[in-house]
Amino acid sequence: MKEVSLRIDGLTGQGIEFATEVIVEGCSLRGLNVCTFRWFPTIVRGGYTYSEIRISDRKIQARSDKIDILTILGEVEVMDADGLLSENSIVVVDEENSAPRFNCRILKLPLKKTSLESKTRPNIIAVGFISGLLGLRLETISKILERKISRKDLLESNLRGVEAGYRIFMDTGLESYNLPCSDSPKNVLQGSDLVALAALSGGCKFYAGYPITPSTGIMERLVKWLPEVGGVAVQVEDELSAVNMVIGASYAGARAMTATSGPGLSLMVEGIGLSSMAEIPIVVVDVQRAGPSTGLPTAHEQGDIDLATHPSHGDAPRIVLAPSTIEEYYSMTVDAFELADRYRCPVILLLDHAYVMNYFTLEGLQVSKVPGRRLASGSEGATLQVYPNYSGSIDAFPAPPIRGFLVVASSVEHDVRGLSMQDGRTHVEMSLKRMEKMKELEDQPISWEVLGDVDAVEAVISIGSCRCAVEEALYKIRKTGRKIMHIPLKQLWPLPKKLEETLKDAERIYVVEQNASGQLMNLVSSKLPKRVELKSVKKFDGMPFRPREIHQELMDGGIG
Amino acid sequence: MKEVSLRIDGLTGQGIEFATEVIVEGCSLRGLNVCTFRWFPTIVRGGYTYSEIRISDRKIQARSDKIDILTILGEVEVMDADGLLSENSIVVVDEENSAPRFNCRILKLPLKKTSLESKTRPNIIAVGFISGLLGLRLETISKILERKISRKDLLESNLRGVEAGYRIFMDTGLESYNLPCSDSPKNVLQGSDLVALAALSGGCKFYAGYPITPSTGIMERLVKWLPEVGGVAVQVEDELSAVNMVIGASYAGARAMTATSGPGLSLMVEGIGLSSMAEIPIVVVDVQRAGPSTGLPTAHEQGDIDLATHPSHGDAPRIVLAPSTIEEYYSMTVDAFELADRYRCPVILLLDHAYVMNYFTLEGLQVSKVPGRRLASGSEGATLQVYPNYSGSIDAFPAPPIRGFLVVASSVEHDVRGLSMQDGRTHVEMSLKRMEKMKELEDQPISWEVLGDVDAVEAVISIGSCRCAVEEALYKIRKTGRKIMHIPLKQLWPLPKKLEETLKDAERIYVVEQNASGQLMNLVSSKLPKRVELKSVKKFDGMPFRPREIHQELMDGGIG
Amino acid sequence: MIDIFERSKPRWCPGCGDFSIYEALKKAFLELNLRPEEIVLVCGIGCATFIWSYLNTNALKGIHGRVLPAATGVKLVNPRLKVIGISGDGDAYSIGCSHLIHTARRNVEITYIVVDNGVFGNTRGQPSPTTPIYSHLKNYPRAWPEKPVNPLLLALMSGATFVAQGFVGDIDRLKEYFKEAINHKGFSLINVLSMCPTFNPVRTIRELRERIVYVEELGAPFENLKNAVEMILSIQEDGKYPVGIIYRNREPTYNELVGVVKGVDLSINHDRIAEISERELRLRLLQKKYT
Amino acid sequence: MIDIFERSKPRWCPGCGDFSIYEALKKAFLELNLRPEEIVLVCGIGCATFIWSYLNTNALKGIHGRVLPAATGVKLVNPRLKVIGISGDGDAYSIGCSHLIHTARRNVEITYIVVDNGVFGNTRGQPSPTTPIYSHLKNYPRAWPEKPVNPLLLALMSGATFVAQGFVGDIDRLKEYFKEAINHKGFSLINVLSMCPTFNPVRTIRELRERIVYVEELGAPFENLKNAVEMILSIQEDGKYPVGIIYRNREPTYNELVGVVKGVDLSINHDRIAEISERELRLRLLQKKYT
Ligand SMILES: Cc1ncc(C[n+]2csc(CCOP(=O)(O)OP(=O)(O)O)c2C)c(N)n1
Ligand SMILES: Cc1ncc(C[n+]2csc(CCOP(=O)(O)OP(=O)(O)O)c2C)c(N)n1
Ligand code: SF4
Ligand code: SF4
Ligand SMILES: [Mg+2]
Ligand SMILES: [Mg+2]
Repeated sequence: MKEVSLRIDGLTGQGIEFATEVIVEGCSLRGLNVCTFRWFPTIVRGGYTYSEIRISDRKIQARSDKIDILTILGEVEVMDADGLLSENSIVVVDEENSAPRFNCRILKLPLKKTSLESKTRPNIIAVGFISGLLGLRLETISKILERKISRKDLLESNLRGVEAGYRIFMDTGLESYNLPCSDSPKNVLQGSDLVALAALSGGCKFYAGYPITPSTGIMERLVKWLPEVGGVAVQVEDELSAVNMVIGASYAGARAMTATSGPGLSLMVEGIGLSSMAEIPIVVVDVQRAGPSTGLPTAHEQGDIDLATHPSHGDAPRIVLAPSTIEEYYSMTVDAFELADRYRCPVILLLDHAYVMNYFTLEGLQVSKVPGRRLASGSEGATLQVYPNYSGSIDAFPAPPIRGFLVVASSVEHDVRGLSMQDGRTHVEMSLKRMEKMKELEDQPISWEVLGDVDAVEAVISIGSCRCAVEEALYKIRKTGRKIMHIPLKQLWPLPKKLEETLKDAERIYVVEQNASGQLMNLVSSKLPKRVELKSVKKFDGMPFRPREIHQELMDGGIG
Repeated sequence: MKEVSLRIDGLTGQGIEFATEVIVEGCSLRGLNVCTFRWFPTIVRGGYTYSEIRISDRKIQARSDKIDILTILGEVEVMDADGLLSENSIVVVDEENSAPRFNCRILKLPLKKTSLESKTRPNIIAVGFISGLLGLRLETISKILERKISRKDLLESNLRGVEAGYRIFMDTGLESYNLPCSDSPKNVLQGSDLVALAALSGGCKFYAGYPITPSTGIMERLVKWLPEVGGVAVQVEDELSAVNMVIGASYAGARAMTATSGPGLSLMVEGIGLSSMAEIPIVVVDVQRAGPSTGLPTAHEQGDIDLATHPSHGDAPRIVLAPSTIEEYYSMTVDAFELADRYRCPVILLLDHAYVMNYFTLEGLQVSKVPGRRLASGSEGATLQVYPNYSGSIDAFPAPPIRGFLVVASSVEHDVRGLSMQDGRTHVEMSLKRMEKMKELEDQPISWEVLGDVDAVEAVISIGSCRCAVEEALYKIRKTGRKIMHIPLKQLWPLPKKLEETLKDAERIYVVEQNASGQLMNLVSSKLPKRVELKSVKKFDGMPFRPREIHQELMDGGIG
Repeated sequence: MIDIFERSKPRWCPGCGDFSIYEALKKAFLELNLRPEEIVLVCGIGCATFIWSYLNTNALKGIHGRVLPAATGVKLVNPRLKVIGISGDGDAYSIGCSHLIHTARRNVEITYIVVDNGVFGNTRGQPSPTTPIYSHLKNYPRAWPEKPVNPLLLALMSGATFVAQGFVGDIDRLKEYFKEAINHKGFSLINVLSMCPTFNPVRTIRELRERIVYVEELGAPFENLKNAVEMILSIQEDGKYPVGIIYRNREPTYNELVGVVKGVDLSINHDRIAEISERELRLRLLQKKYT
Repeated sequence: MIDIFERSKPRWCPGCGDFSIYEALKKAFLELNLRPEEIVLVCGIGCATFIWSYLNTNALKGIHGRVLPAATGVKLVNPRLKVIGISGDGDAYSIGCSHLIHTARRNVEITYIVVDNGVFGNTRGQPSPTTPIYSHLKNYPRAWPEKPVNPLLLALMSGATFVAQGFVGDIDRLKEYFKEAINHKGFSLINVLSMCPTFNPVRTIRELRERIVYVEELGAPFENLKNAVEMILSIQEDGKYPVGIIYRNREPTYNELVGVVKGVDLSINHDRIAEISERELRLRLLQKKYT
């Protein structure tokens, strides 16, 4: 595998996001795979931020274990670089700023000065320099700028800046990285693109939401795209409104969804219970961020497992899914709409900040062609029920108006017609009926996978985006002959029966997750063999795992 | 044990609650123990309702396994009476109503006619009749009415009615039950009295809440009582407001509480996370009712275990307590305030509808004299921290104004001074610091009890009000020589380590709870020995367990 | 004639104002020649909202205070449905207050009927946002310390395009307001002065009757906001209640504003989606324009 | 002079209106001779609310939209504290809208400063409830379909006893409004017209300057609700913004109404509790009166 990793550090407002985009596009146009990670604060200008770009000839969806090129734009204290720089790394810093004391090649370059000369900003000069170092052609970068920037004067100064940066690179006499570029461009996108596209594919026609980082991108896309397929997306006053509006829309016949993050999920809890009780399918996307409460709103964490799997008072059946690759951000979002309609219940998609907000190369996406929601018609009136028993397939959905049939959906206990019933017997029957639906998924979970050595006595259980870092770590370990299986757990509720079966002979299990209290561990622990060595592998500093961090935990002798 | 059980069935609006109160008081004044259960619908008038009164010479806090006297006031179909009536039971029905087909002594009495004659309502005639049957003195009942009814004409007609009812009893020639009456009255009250009184004892000075059955009684009492101790209780616009107001009040120095039921708890989830993150102690009372969603709002269920134990996004430490006797409704509510202050976190009290809204005899209450909250003063300014590490005791609480010290409490990640910090390292440190607090309670749980045979290989785990029904069932079983231990689990979060230790040699465990999905079972199952026979004993028809229902489940051979 | 709109016999307390609303609404449906299938009642929680059990129409019985978001979802998806929201004063003005303001300014075509009995009836007698300050209610052991809300003015200030107040003592007029509101293109609030004889001793039908002022006689309905506001303020200054359609205006509805005049297209067009997917996947980044 | 109210250097975007509010508030505190310890800033979420990090006072940094309930809790318990609520327009009028209405009618003695920049700044540029209809904002890919809220009128209609509008282009007057509001016995709303140069191209300081009308010159502050409402409506009809203290009145505060004028007694009196316990335990049932 050939790869280069670069990072740009600085302050918010210095255009690091823009620089990232240009480089990512440049690499993509030249047929390279990328995967990025951005650390940023809540303040819009002047806070410490960095952007990491990993470039490779192979598919990559985890962070890199090294930094080859570190560009420091602002006067900042570089964080999260321990052990990532080697003597071969190049550190670029503006000649006017103080140079960091790293044990590697430090280049003090006239970024600011050059930017003033070309009437642009230092980030553009850096883009030119880095492009040269990466071996991207200047014309590729120029083409990108031309398509990205519409204001003429701005474009010109940017072009000048990039060229100047490129020239600085030439002047250093450094050699370009020898990356296997090609002329067949690759697709690159953010997780939010995939979730929004998958919503369209899954037949979603209605979106209501309230902005919250890191979910807002999904709303922004759907506000634009849904009208193109005859649907609609609205921004509403709060999350209480969002979830209830989505329920109203689904009742009226549309597949419907909302997206939020932890604080919003907390507010949606009552509505999720309504969806469960009234058996009105909805999809709730929760892009997790670091909590509790407001926490670190722009950081990565997997701390909503607890709430998402227990999201209501009372016995409220729900499905909770956590895709583990960028491809699954598409496929499992489509699944979510199918499952919601099949089981007439809320489906919560638990997503990761890092995957939703960063860039990934995507190839060979299988575009789904699910048929969407089938509506019940008047001719079915005689046999139609608002609350039928689960039939093993997706029933036609009763949305008003239906000739000769009234659709009565209700938050209070009801009979199969939806009519209010206050006796204990009906409550027992209907409670069992609602819960019964979950059994099928327990037996036949969605997207179940066991990676690696299925007969190993060592196993890793991971969640969400941890999967790819785990797989990179395991790749190395397996090469040494050690056998480990890996279950990226993607259906969190109901828990797949297969989990217990698959692990029944395991002797050592690592549970990999990104939160402080071990929520995944708590969730699965009753399904694990009793006398197993258990190790909780956790990271909760707001950043995704790097493969080597997991590697180290798996290599540590001490377990327990 | 001498006991009589009676029940009055009819429609809401027929004064069955009033009749219950009079009989309960009558019994109490005559030194008897009582325990009641009321089934009622959401509609205020005209819905089927019944009231059950169990009277005994011993302490009782569970429902009876029989009905000795059944009075039917309205034209209703009697529910939930299967197998409770015997040939010795007496069924009283108005002569104008159709008589039920029960295999017992049916008395058709002129309740309505007599009530018209005495210008009162049939419920009063019934009270007179029942009092006679119970052997309560007419003068006792009259005294009660005199103190309860202030309007003169109303009082007179009531007195006439009761007397007429008593006379009907005399005319039947039936013998009174021979109950061991005395002249030393007993205290009788509802769970909500105890929770409200305990709040005062626990030093609560602030209450904010939004009405919701079955929690409203707690608010009503505190609106009246808190001002008497210099505190205040307010009714606010919704539960979001309630929980945040309570947080504000606690920040300003007052021990503070709110009470709600499932739907309200769902809405408080975000605020509970704030309390956890900002380390501002609050007490949240959740009086459970049957869900999900609106469900059966006036019925008993224990379905909020899931949500209460996972009540926020992110890693938000919290304490969840579930008292199991009426006495513990007092003592553990006091505990809740102590624990909230000690660990600076939210404490959720999970209560039962049946205990909060019904009447119970209470004797020998140990009145708590906890010192209340100790406020930090300016002289401590130098060593004071808003977010100190947990010291093993209740620290002085920093409430503004403190001379020379600013109290900064925050929902975003912060350092020990409360100042905003966005780096991963601080987040890791502070997350660990917050979670660390829970360890002590894991090791030394509040109100831990193991009842019965501690070395038995059979065990029952129960929650809340199930305890008393379980104990009655076990009383019989133990007499046969079978050994069973019983753990009424009262600290649900953090789960006591003792649970696992105590049960490590158990071979058969029954988990007794009142919900459909087995939430308590899910919560504890990872702590149970692996190769144990597990039986989930559930009831979720909106009514509390009767001892015989549990007895039957424990006697059933088939388990698993 | 069989009453096609009666699902089951209503069961409120004797003398409850809810009966009149039930009657007026049934009559309005009949006179407008509506069919049960084309009506959706969106109900919150509270005594008044029990109407969903008694009226034979489609119903979405939701949770406390969230009538308007749910109703908005229904209307956006299928505007051919007549969407009628039903709340009590607690449901609408206490827990649901924010949604009233936001739904009004969106001008979603919903007929919002709020049964204002000045009390939380269903939870047995606590003060509501329309309970007068200093009132003593049955289950609140002290004098109520809050000034009441002003629903009509709040709705007007938020941009509601139809604001009326009804009175349960006058079913015929009430029915007319309902009809007008159902026919109105835009958001309509009808606050119905009602009473809860079981729990609200403060408000009786007699007292209400004495204090109402019919606004037709004062030139209402107005199209001019200022006139409407002034009238309401004047009548309220005298301790009276305006009754009638106070304000009415035609402005773009939310369905019009967000481009779903005929509702959402419920069929799925895979080619169209493939096009978007193609476009966005390939050109996602290049598309983003900076200016 | 050392600036006792500066905790750390403010870090908003260059040109952000929040700086002016920070300056005005600091000056108001200084001129009122307040000490940091006696002030509690209760903050929601959003750029404007970051002020808690920069101002050296007590602070309760809560969650999005819940400033007023939290502030009410603080004030009821300890009225000697000066309680200042800080929200953005999203925090106050979108998610927090209901609390504004209910807190206003309770007349809780809180100084509520809403920084109205017409956009959700902190989430990077979505429309807020004060964004004009049909606006095109940076991160909302279509024209905004909602009429804006009317914060001043909403507060007035809800019973607020002090309503003002400030403008970040005029720090001196802003400071005066803050001072008056802090000294006001009752609930005060100061909506501050501000701007977010980073995300809201629709509203610039130049445009604001052209459209403001100082209400002092029109006889404000009023004590009469009708006058205040009429004036606001007239100015708004002309597409202008009223600036100044519009309405002011002395009515009982919530602390007065619920009987905690001096706040809550934080000491615990076991004898008193024992008395209540004795009374309620023994006589609970007998006490209940039926009439
Ligand atoms: C989240 C939540 N909080 C509280 C309740 C309890 N509750 C049910 S109805 C109601 C208010 C009833 O008053 P109103 O809306 O005026 O209706 P009415 O019964 O007077 O017709 C309340 C507080 C609830 N169901 N859900
Ligand atoms: C429950 C919840 N929903 C959404 C958010 C995300 N959020 C943070 S600030 C904000 C709005 C910011 O706008 P405004 O209040 O106008 O403040 P500004 O940033 O413009 O000063 C939102 C939606 C959140 N923190 N919590
Ligand atoms: S309690 Fe009041 S509002 Fe409810 S049904 Fe009875 S009278 Fe009507
Ligand atoms: S984003 Fe806007 S509101 Fe936020 S700091 Fe920058 S200019 Fe101010
Ligand atoms: Mg009401
Ligand atoms: Mg704003």
